[in-house]
Amino acid sequence: MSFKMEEKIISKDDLLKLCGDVIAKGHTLLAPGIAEYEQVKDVSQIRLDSSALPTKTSYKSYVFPKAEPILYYKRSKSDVQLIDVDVNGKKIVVLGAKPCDTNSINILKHLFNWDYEDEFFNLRQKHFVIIGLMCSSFDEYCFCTSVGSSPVSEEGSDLFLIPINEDKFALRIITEKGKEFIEPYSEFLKDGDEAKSNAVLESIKKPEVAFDSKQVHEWLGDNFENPKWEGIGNVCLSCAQCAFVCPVCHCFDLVDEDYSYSEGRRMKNWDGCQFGHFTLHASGHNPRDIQSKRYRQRVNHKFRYYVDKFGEILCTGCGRCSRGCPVSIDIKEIVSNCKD
Amino acid sequence: MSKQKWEPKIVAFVCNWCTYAGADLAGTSRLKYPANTKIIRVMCSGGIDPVFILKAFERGADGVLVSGCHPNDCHYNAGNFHARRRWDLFHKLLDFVGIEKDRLQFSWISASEGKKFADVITKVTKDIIALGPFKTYQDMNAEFTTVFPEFAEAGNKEIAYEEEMTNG
Amino acid sequence: MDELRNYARELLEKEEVAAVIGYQQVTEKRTKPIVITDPAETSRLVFNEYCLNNLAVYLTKARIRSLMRTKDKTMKLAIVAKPCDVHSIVALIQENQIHRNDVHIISFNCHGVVKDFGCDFNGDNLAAKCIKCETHKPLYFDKIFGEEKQTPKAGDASLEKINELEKLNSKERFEFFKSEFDKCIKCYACRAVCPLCYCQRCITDKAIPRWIESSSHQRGNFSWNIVRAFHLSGRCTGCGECDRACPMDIPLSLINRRMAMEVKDLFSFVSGRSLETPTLVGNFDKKDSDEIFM
Amino acid sequence: MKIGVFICHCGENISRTVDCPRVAHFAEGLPGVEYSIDYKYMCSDPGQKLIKDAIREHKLDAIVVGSCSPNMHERTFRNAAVSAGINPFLVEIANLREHCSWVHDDVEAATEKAIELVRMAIEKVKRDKPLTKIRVPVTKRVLVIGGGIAGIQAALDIANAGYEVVLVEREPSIGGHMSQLSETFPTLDCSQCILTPRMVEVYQHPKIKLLTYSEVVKVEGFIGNFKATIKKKARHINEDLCSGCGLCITKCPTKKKSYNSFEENLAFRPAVYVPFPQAVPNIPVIDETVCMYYKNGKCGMCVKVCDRGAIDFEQKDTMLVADIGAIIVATGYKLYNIEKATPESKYKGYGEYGYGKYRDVIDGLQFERIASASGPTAGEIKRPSDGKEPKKIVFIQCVGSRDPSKGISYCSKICCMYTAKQAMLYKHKVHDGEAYVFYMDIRAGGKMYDEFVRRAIEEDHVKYIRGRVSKIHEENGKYIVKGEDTIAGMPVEIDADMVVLATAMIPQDNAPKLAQTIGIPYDKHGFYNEAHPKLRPVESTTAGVFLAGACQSPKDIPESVAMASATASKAIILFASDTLEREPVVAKVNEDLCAGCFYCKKVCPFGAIEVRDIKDVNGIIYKEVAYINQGVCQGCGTCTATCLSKSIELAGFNNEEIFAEIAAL
Amino acid sequence: MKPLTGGNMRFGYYPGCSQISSAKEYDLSLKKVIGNLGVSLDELDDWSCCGATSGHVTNHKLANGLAMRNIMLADHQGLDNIVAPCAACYNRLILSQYETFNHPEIKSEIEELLSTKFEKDIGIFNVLELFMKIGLGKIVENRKRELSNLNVACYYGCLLVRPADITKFDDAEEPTSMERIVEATGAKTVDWNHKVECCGAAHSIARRDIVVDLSKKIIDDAIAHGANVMVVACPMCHTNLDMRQRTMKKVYPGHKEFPVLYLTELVGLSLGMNEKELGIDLHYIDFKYDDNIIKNTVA
Repeated sequence: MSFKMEEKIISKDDLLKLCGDVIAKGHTLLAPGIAEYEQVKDVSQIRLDSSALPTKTSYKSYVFPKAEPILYYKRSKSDVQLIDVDVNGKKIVVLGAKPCDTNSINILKHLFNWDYEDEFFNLRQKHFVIIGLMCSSFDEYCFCTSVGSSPVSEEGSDLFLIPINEDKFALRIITEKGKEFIEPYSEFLKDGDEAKSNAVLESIKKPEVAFDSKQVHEWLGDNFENPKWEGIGNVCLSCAQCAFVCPVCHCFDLVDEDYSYSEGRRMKNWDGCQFGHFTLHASGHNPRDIQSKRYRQRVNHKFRYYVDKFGEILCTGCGRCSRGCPVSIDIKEIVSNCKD
Repeated sequence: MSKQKWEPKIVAFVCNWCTYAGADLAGTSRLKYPANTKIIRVMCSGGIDPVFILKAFERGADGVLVSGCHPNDCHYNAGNFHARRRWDLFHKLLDFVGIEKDRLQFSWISASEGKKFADVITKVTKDIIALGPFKTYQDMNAEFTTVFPEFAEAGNKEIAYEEEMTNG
Repeated sequence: MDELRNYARELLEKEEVAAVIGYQQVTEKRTKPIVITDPAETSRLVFNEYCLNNLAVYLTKARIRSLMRTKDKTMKLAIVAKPCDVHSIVALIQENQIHRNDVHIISFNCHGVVKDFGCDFNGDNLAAKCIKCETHKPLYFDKIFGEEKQTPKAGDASLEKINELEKLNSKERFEFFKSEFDKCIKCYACRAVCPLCYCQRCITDKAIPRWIESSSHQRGNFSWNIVRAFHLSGRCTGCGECDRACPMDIPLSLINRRMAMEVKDLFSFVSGRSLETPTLVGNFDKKDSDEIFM
Repeated sequence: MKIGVFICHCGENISRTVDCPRVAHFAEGLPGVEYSIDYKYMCSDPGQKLIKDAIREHKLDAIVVGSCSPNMHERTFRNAAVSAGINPFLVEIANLREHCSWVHDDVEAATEKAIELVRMAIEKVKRDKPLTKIRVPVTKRVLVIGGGIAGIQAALDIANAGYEVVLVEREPSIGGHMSQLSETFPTLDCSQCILTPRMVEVYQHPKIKLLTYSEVVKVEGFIGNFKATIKKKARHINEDLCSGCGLCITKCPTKKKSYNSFEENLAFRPAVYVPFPQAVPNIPVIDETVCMYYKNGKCGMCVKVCDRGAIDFEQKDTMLVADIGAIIVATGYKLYNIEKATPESKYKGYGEYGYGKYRDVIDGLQFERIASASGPTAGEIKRPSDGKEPKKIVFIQCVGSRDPSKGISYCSKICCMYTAKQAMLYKHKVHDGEAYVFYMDIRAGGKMYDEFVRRAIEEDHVKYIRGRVSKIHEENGKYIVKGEDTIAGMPVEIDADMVVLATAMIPQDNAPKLAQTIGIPYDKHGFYNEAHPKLRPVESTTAGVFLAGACQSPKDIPESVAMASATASKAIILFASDTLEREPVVAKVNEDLCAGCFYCKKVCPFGAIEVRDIKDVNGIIYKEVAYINQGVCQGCGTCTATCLSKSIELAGFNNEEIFAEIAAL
Repeated sequence: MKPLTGGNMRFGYYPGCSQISSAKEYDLSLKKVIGNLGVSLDELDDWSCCGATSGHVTNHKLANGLAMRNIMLADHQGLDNIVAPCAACYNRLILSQYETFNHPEIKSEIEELLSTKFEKDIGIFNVLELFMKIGLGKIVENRKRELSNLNVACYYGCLLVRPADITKFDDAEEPTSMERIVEATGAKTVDWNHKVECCGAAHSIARRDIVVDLSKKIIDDAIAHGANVMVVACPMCHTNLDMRQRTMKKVYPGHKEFPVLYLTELVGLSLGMNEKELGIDLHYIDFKYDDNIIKNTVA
């Protein structure tokens, strides 16, 4: 993409006015709340706090819902009639997306357009506008810097906010989509000073790099049978919390759900690779029968297979999975140990 | 679909030995009761799983009746005693999560109580009519309405279609 | 702490137990579970106000159970358990998930734990289960450590919430639970952490017939949460792990607690308190209430 | 799967309110339905032929019949299906008559409902699995519990047919209540004279194993294959050595320490005793609770006098286990305790009658003993308090029975007759005495019964007063009986010397416990329930367990004997073949998914669920799962609903089938 | 009837018309004794007639309405129970409440009449139950003297324990609870025949002749069984058995005066109170506890 970044300044009040307008137009406006990205009904809800830790979940579900129907069917005496689901994309604006979330849709895009173009995903993705916000804090679970990102990464954002002072933001227009979105509001924008905001970005303290993703990639290739894997699953309880809060985990299950004796629909539901029956075959055999194999799969998928296939790490380093794990399993710690 | 007068849909889970036979007796006695209730026969009230009730609500039932042999009269000695404990708990649970108590009713009807069967069905039907359609539960079909209204519409279209079929 | 470590090491060294399930420190205000088979590792064992997890859940996990079986015999598992976790172990014993002789309970005089990792231990941060706790000394144990200490006082917010909900009408309660359950993403963390959800195949994973809609839409979420609560009625020991595990902050233990209150009221039964009392499920009393039956 | 749907008009019974052709037409359009038709009488020969032909012609896999209740013709249609080559369990009945046409008036609504009922049946039959009947072997031995007249009769009938009987009696002797009676109505035969020969016959019969002073403590298994555990209580007398000479009894110094229960506590008995002189077996029992030896280790008089060395103070209770094919329960009755109620008593007592407070207010069985030639007064009518002959005696009927306010609503059935008999016996013995009977109604249905009551009134001049007694109190040695004569409309007061209360028959105290041991249902009073009040009156609902005598409801002697013979023939019918066939509606565990919590085992009313160990390659148990004994399971499905992991399915009513029915609503 | 929770010793008090007129001494002694045992009675505010007049035979709705009005007051005043010392009041209140809660049509009728909703089941206690709830141990503990020279005939009358299915308290035909209370005072009780016989209360005014005959029989039976005093727990009974003895003397020459006390008075005596305090001096038949035989107990 050859779009040239533009640096602007917007006051906090104007930004909120802009948001009010987005809501008034009937678009969906998402902003980080306490646990999740919440739908903003009133601009007073908005807290643009760059020092907040990531929300418990990402906004993944707005582009890849936790459960969605993909077709309807109706059985009659001798055949089955299929009825398409009519998806009309609706504009969704994410305000204040964390840099560890902004790139998630770009990562997911590969998967949903690899052999079959997922019209549901693509349509929603097309209508997504992401306004990123620089991140100024981290905790022991954050490791964005280890997976090639950073708290100040603009990647994936259409627009990017950098707090200059109490009531002013530098607003960077990153993509064409971003420009298109912000154009009607040009009255709010003043020209900005790139150097000044760069200084802000540089002053931010960033998490230390915990591992070298290239080395991890390599080690994983050689160590599928490494005894280190054994016992890793001892304490894991096989829930899918880690996958479901992950901004880029994308496994899904197709389920036929009957309404009645003759009608129903086919659902696409989230699935998680740590579930005991995730890869259970119809024969009764399960190639990943024990937890350590499942955890190995999780790490390999994120740091090796996805990289091999699409050239990107399937992880944004947000640390949500570790933060929320009921038994405190830390993926950073495990991946850091993926070395001899 | 032309809007007809709403008729409640009621399911009765009954045991084979007492209530089913009681319903038979109501028939042989030519007692009259509303036609809204359909019976599903199981062997014993002890064999009715609470999930059956949830399923029935999911499938559009507006009310459910569970009925078995009187205590001490169970064909299997104790099935209904286990059922009683189970239903007491389940009823309390549904009450707490906000499902009106009369949506799910219980009775003991013996093989000789044809009259009671007819009376109970009449009462349950009356109660359910008073409560109206179980929209609170059925409306949950219209999921995703918040972000993706299109699904709700599509879903409801299908449900309307189903009703048309049912109405012959 | 040393007492605990030495005791655990001896158990392992003398081959009295196959493994010790306990807690290890992660950060100053966070611990995590550890399963120890090597006596040397016992030095990592801790016990403090940050030992939130109910480790009883591990007693039924296949991977842990496989540690018990050697070539020629079955060995015990040792477990570090808070007095409230002992309730779960009692319930598991009553449900035949482990025999009393197969578990070596190392317990503590407990004065409460924090509600979440990272908090300071005081009345404001006391875990909900500790507020209403009546068992500061374990009811069953094979070894006990620790001094009896006073539990900080705190208000019972969950009871207040229950009372508040009871005052609402059916419709309002339904709306409350519908919106809470709507948040559910069916990650089943609540099931995974629950010591009493030990089924090899949960009914929600059964496809023929489909007991519970696996989709995480309102209806599927509603039936999952109802069935979960019902299956735990009269069994739940109130450890509150489900609340803690839920990434969506659904107040799951609210229903569990309300049902436990109901069970106590109707049947004077509290789960996991005695190995001798017959379980609520699976037994009946001819004098059980007939109130709801016409 | 090809399904055939057959809608019966039942003449006009169904078609009057259900549009049968429309139902059939609707069914035809449903997924999976190959063939659908309506017909006037589906159960008739041509109707059945229509079904059979359609099965063959359209190669149907399963059928749904919309007709009357399955209780009427399920078997008919299953047989028709079988003869056309379909498994009988792939037949479903939609109940369009009893549950639809007969109970609704509106044709439109009834037709709609019929359509839904048929649709539900179609969805169920799609999931039905072919099942085969289960065959189990039969042990040809009967356990008779209770050695009263019913038990004796049943045992003799079965033994005479050539099968073995184990007869278990709780008391030291068989004979039951009948052996306590003086004379029997309406013939006034001497009870013992007709009973004792039968008791001896039992004792001597080679096919009968008699276990007295014994109790059934455990019953496992199922029809044809029960296993009964019987506790033989220690008599402290070696039965093989005892010759029944009775010397120990006459020499026993502890004569007045315990009441004689056979004499209804009107006399004492020694510490070593036989209940009555004609007891069978004639072997005494030592009552540990009063025997001096057990008090202080001294005495031992009986040991000294017994020249056969039969006294064995060290004897312990023993347990016997027997394989049994059928069980006859004949545990009889007891009399309602009419004393003032205590907080624990199940029924309200009759404080106003003063039983237990006034010694001359007695119950029916006590009067039998007083009137009996072998009783404590040697047949002379004397009152217990002072031994004087009562000149005025009042009998009160329905004490406890037919009185819902005291807890018993039923009629005790025999009291009208025995009161008439007792009044008559009194008049025969005390010629100048006056006998009054307070009654509510006279229920004397039976051969020569009413004539008998008339005789008491007309020939023996017993004064019958219709009304209830409100109060009895003592004044100067007389019992003032205050009542009402409802025919005269006047209060009555009688100063009687003695009052006899015709108290209700109620079940034995431990009747519910025994019912739980065997696994049979009982009513709120504790009487055992028959399988069907009209058509299966001597069978319990548990296959292979039969009921004889007053344990089922109050009965007189001829009825008990008739019932006993009926149970005997039921047992003999069972033994006519070597194996048994039973319905395959049984539960089965999926062992892979079973979590082994054994809630199913706790709820199973039949003890059909066992623990099965699953072992690893080293032979070490790593999992315990439930296993259901198909022979024992009766198919209630309580386990399936209790099972948390849903690892149990009930064949014929499995969860998938029920879900399909719900979905078809 | 709801059991009281442990420790809750708060009782509502419905005096009824007799307590403030013909049976003042009953009211007086009840309050004294209960207070002495450390229990308080909260008198219903604005209480009215219980309906035990001819009302309940002529107009069912009126009778129920009157009784339920008082029960409504108890509910509104936050009381869980009512003590009704008069057996007739007790009977009316407990019966009306039973009918109201067991017959929906009566319930809606009465609710409409009183414009209220009845949800709470109020416990209705007579004085016997009150003592039982307080616990006989309390009497024994606080006993100042042992009335061991008294042979007491306990007279229940017709309404105190009837109808048994509704009062669910003691045996209707052979009650013994009053005996247990009396024995707690150290007095002896006699076993006699007429403890639940009719005293003729319903005819107290109109047919004094019947009353005199019936009451005479009761007193004679008590004397015949060795009683030297009778104890009652109902103002109606007391009127007939105490006051009517004056007429009795005229009709049955040779009738000897026989003292009849309220149960509360007897308990009061054992708690060390004197006749005047308890209002015994207001009786027609004099009773004076003979101090010469008083044995001081442990105190």
